[in-house]
Amino acid sequence: MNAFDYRAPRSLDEALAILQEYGDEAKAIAGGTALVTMLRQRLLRPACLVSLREVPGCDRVEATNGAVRLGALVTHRDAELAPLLRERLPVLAETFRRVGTIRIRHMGTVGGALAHADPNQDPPVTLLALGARVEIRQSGGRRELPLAELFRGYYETALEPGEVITAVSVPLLPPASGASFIKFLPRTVDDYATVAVAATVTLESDGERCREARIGLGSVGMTPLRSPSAEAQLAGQRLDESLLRAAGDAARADVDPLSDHRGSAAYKREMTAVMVVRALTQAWEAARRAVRGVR
Amino acid sequence: MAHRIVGQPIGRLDGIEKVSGATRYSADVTLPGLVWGKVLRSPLPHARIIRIDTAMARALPGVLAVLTARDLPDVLVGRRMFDMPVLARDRVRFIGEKVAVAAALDPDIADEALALIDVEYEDLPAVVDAAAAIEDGAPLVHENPGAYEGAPPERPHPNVQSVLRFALGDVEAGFREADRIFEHTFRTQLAHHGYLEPHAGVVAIDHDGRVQVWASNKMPFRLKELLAHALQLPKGQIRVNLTPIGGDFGGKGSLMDLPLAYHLARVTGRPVKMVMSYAEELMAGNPRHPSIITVRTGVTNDGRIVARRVRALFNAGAYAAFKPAPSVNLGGAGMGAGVYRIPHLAIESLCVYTHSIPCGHARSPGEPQMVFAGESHMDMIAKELGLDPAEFRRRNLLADGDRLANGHHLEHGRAKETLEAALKASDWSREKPGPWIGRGVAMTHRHIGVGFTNAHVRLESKGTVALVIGLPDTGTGAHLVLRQIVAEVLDLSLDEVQVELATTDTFETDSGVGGSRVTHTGGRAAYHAAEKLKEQIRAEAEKVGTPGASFATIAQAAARDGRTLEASYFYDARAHAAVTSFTAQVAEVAVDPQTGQVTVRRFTTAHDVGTIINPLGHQGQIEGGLIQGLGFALSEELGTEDGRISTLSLGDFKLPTVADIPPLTTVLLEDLVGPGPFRAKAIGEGSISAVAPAIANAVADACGVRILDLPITAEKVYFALREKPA
Amino acid sequence: MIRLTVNGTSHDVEVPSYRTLLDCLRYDLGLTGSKEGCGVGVCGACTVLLDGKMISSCIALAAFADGREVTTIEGLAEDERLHPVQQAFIDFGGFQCGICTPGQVVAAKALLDTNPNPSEAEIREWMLGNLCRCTGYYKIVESIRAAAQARP
Amino acid sequence: MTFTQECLIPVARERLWDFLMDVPAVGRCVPGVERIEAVDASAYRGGLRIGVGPIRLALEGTITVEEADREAWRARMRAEANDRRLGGGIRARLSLTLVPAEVGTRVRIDTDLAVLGRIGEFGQPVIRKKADTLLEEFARNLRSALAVHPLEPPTPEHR
Repeated sequence: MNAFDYRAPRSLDEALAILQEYGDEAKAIAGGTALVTMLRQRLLRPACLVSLREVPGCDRVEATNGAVRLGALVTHRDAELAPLLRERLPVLAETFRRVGTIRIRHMGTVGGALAHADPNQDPPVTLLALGARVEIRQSGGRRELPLAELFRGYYETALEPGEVITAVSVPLLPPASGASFIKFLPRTVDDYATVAVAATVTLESDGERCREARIGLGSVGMTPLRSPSAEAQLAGQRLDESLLRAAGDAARADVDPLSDHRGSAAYKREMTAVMVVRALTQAWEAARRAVRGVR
Repeated sequence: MAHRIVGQPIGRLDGIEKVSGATRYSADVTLPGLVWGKVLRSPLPHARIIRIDTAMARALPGVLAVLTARDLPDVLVGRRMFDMPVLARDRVRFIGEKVAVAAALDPDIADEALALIDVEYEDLPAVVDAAAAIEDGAPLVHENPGAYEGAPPERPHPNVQSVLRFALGDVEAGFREADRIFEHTFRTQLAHHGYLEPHAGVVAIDHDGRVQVWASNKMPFRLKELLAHALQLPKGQIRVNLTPIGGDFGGKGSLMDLPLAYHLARVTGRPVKMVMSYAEELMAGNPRHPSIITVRTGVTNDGRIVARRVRALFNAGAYAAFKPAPSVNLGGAGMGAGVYRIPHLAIESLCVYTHSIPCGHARSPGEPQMVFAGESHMDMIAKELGLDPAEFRRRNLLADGDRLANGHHLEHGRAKETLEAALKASDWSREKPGPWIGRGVAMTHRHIGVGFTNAHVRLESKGTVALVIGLPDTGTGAHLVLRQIVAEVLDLSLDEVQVELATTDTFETDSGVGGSRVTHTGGRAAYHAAEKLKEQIRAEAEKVGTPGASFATIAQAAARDGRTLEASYFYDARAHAAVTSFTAQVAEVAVDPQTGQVTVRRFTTAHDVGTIINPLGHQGQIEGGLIQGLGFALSEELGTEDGRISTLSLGDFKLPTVADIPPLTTVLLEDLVGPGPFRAKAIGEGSISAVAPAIANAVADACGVRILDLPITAEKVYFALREKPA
Repeated sequence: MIRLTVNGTSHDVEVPSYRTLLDCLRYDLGLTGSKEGCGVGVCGACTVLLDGKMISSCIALAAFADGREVTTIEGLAEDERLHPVQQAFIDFGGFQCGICTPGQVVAAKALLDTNPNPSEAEIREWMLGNLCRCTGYYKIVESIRAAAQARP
Repeated sequence: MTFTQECLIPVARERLWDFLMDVPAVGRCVPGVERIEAVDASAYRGGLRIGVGPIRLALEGTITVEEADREAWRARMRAEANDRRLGGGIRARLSLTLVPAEVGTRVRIDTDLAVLGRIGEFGQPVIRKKADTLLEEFARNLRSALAVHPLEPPTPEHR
């Protein structure tokens, strides 16, 4: 690693001020799992690291109206274990549980992972399917973005120099909904996903037709993705196996995977179809259980 | 015969240091004034070095020295064939070859210095594919390899490092006897050993010019010789201090960065530590040779093998320097014969130069490659003959008196018993529990290692015994085994025997750790030394005249007239015994037809063993080797693109985790016929080689697709299933 | 300058900004029990507890530990008495070369601290971040099970 | 890694060729090129700044025109550049072929690219994608430099 100026401000405003002062030359750091690794590989040489670790107030999991709000400094492990999340959005808690290893989950933070924008990560997949929004702050300013608009490219986000993510808020699922997350790991259990899929299915009150289905995809493009083509197959339809298969096939069109050691682009495209069907099937079953009032 | 201590499942007595973090490995050695060395590596597979400018690097604060080949003596290094420069002189031959080295106050500064070194290269045409490398007109990796010290004479093509042959009978005549002939070609991947301790070493030069070395090296005495050669110093000036090794698996027998550490120490006047990063390990360690293996077998209609020809092409990379065998090849090539009676056999193994990472020895060198090919081939033939794979094997298994590829006539062979034991324990003949589930069997056998070891035992005044040994601990628990042997012979308790680590000053020589040899050679040396001491003690006891006098009394009696009771033994076994150890393994797998994912549901491993000196360590060897075999079968592959390794971290090169291991059944068939102490055999390399073919055969049984190249990824199975005629 | 408490002892250390927690422990404080294997947070040889939670010290900056409590392998034994996990790793063959062992033992201790009686599945899930190349893991799982039973 | 890209520039082949042979002018159309000056008749030195994800590359190097065959409408050039701070660089052999199209000229670029050292460790597939976006921008800039309006979007293809 190169020598850099390390700052650990005790308030968010102070942190934002330093970030603004250094602009492009500064990097915000929280858990550091991704950033320190890239620093050690000497891929990054920032003049200043602004640690958010001592910034108070960003590490809460709280219920807001109709949503759960995760502070940016909540670790993956905290999110995985948070009673509120397990109760209101179990699919998201489960997603965090599937990230890397417990050590990494103890370090990596919710906000840091989103800012890192690695398309192979798990949480963005489920957060996309759940329609999460990110809260962004900069010195003297704040804005909010749908998560989908945060991701701009491979490891690239819409964050401007001086901006940090302070929280992500995740709407609760409507009644008669089910959700699922599938991480396809053909090599070893500690690997990144070859394909990751999160699905939500919301049924009409009749419990038959699908009002809305949302699908998030990971490891199959330059960013985490939604699958509009697959979702369009399902909205307003009576679900059955063939329709779910059609949705899986449609999802192929929305992905543009990179070939890597977890699979060729062609294989990942095929597995997208398979995993979308599996994820939808689970979400659909959960939704039907919800309709029947079974927990 | 019954033993007191031999045969007991005793926990590691060196354990307290290891479980409390007190054990000092090479990377943990710290000395006053110690500085760090880091290496700059070639980004190109083949290029001429036009110019190296180190001025900016040397000017960086905290940097003590920057060296290039110009600053070093013009010597080539190696373990057997000396073809590799310490730093690239005029040419680089693989991506990752060392071109310069920097010493600095901390590793980050040294790293920073490397980025400031300016190297101008002229690209040269490269060949990274083994088959392409031995075509006419292929770019030459070395101008005249035959001229290198230790180069084998035979060289059909200038890009051939070495040729190794095994032959029995008349293979052409044999094929004429065959009713049917089958030929298949298999490929295995480039794979790192996966030890979690990257190569590390510390070199310090004493005031008197004595060179002190601490290194993750399993052959300290050979290391001393090789260093003397590389540094052009008299052997006596070098002292290698034994340090515990954080995993070897065949990979820790070379000089690696030690000559550089020495030269930096020489120039800076400071002790120098060099520790490879894991990325460096994966880019420039000395991994297992990838292979292309063609097996051609002639059989009679009743399923008897009459002839076999095997041609193995190993991509050995840019240098032969990491291979220690006199053949500069892989002894495992002999396993092309498998565990079968093959009257007419011809095996040819070529190690080929390419502009890629130089390969070395890895646990049972060459065997996992050959056994994957041979045992997959056996199942493919059985299928064609309409025979149960186990039955086809039964009809051809080696029996006593049959000739092995190495010319020996097998003795005490228990191939059949081992196979039957594995079949029984794995419910081979039972119906499979469901669809898309399959079972596969594979076998291998391995000689008991040979070599030479010194042992010295000394009776201490308090009546205990010190065992002085020059074998470092690579993790197998060998030192405990040796203590058990000495305690057994001298009728002492384990606590009454201490292991005292030698340095390379203590003994003249020692073949070190490797090749499933330690329990045999170290054990026999310790055994005979202890026997000699026992005799002295008996004689001394008679002199003292008090029958049943304690060892302490005896030691003190001897001490009174200035004598110490001690004995040395040099055990030297050069030729392999005609006894080997058979292994039979059965994998039961499930294949997901939608994804091709292979799940090993259960695994059975059966071994024909000698006296087991420490059952805990023995089982540990079986389990560790087996899971390495599992990784080799399913997930471990160093990806390459134009000679560049693309899996540069353990995040991409995937070793199995604790959550990836299958339920395991082990069957041990003891037969007290080994050449080792108390008739022990060897186990260290017995469990790794048959795992991949057992799984490949199980996959074929489960879903009808035959994977011919390792690793068996879900993707390969998926696409094979799709192409398979319904 | 950072101030960190390691195994109960407070240290003030002057370290460059880029110093990892692992290097700080190993080279500034001389606690070489924690090892560097992969260097990217995958293998677990550098596992330590930061305020009681296990982390990868090779990808943590030393500055992260400023004002905090670090527990390393050297801090497990209590007045010369081995921690039950340490004893079990010896008695049940839970290590061979020992390079991953400090990380394995610290991780296993952290497991039993949070879950005194883990099922085999829970052991596997917790430990899957600690690679071992020697044992094939079977005896590590056995050791942890035994340690759980041995604890009062 | 080798890959082929194509884009359509709606001007006559002759005019496009003459423009493309003016390396500094073309250089100004390559996104991220800072300066580019002639070293001799066929070699040029310059600097390129590009970002791959969070990584900012500052490449310094040379471009050499190895062949410019106006009969065959084919040019071959070699680019070599290094990033001193990161330690790494790129080596590229490019072959440009101009093929007349219904409207204007189709530029076919065959690239043999090697990404060296630490930069290469970050992920080769990404760099391939990066090359696409570079070409898209390049084509856009080329059109505006030639003062024509895009008739169709560039269509990167991989073989």
